[in-house]
Amino acid sequence: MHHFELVDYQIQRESLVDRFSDPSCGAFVSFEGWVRNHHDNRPVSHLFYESYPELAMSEGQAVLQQALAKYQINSAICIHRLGSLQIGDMAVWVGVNAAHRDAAFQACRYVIDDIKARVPIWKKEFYLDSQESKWIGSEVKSL
Amino acid sequence: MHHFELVDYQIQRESLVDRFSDPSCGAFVSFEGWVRNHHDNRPVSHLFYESYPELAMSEGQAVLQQALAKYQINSAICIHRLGSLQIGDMAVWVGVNAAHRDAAFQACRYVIDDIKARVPIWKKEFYLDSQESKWIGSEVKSL
Amino acid sequence: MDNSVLSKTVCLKYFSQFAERTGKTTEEWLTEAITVEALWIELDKQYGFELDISAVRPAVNHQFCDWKMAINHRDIISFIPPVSGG
Amino acid sequence: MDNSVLSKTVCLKYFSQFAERTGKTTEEWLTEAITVEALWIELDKQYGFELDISAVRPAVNHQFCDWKMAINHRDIISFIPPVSGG
Repeated sequence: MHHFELVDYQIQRESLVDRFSDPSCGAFVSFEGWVRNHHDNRPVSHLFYESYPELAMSEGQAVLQQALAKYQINSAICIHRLGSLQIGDMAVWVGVNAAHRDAAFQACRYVIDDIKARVPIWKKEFYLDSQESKWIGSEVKSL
Repeated sequence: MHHFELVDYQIQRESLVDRFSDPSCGAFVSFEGWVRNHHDNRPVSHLFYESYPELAMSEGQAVLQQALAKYQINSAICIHRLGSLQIGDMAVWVGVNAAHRDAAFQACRYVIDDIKARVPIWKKEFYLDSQESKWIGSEVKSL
Repeated sequence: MDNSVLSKTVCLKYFSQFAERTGKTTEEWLTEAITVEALWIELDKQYGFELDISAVRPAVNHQFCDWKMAINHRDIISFIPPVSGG
Repeated sequence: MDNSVLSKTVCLKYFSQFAERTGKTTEEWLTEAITVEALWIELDKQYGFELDISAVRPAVNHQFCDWKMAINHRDIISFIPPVSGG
């Protein structure tokens, strides 16, 4: 099972984890990306995420399909939030379950890395120390 | 911040994740170990976990302290459940937050690997295909 | 040969820094460009995107494509600047 | 030399397969063993743990220790079989 989704409301992890319930799986790994109050030594006030929905959906699904093909995992879900986000808000959630933890860890890492590298979603940063805001993307960094 | 705990009731992930709230952290990784319905090709009916509480507490805390020293992470929590567990129950929960995801993934993996390798907790398996039960431990395997 | 035969109207979609640069999120565009690469060069002249082509990925009809992809009339075309989700 | 001077009573704690083997979780044990290693050999003779010493870790007073650790009267001693938490 795999599921990719773009939402404009708060991500609820509990209902997502429930979807992984599987008596054959011993390992579940999840990643959450939270909005930080700083980036490149600048104080961030909030973020805005936009996407190219049609392309983001097909790319996001492709990432999950590739994770399922590459690793011995059972299911993978990724939810990305769009719109205006405040400090501490969850921007992205990735969950993976598997019989064994090695595959679950590797696949979860693979999914978030590829989501960040390939899926057409963009983040605009707003700062506490200036009126300007900036679309992030010219520099490719890890979260 | 680090916290290791042994509990004899159902682990509640939501209240655990709340403890990681930190505006400077962009990444949160968690691992959950679930009771599987099979092990070494045998159908498992349920498990029983016991520990050496005093030693498990000091070893568990040492694992988390070492993770904090080794990786650029902010906090690490590990909760292990003891007693009788049914298929699908969460036996262990590990959570780690960090500014960046690389450290969070590595530290989470380090914690669960070391918890499984070092902390005096033992699992007894009960099977669907026989009356016998077995303490696991002579063979050291990944979950 | 009638020049209008070579002309195509495409629907451009702009995102992120490109939407900011053009001041638009979509645009009808009349072009004689044969490939998406030629169209990028045309638009870059118009708007000055200040981003090397190597950092950009073209997409036609909601799918990533090759820079040599031929353009058809009514295609929905977008140039994807570096992404920053997660 | 009074032999009783060398004798110590220790409190043994058994877990997992060792508790199953001995049928006990704790036991008062009178020993003349100087080190935990000597005590392990003594107990292994008594109960036949069927586990090589290399797979076992000794603990004294709730802390892992070296096999050469000297035993004191009233020590709480446990031999830890391979763990299987998680």
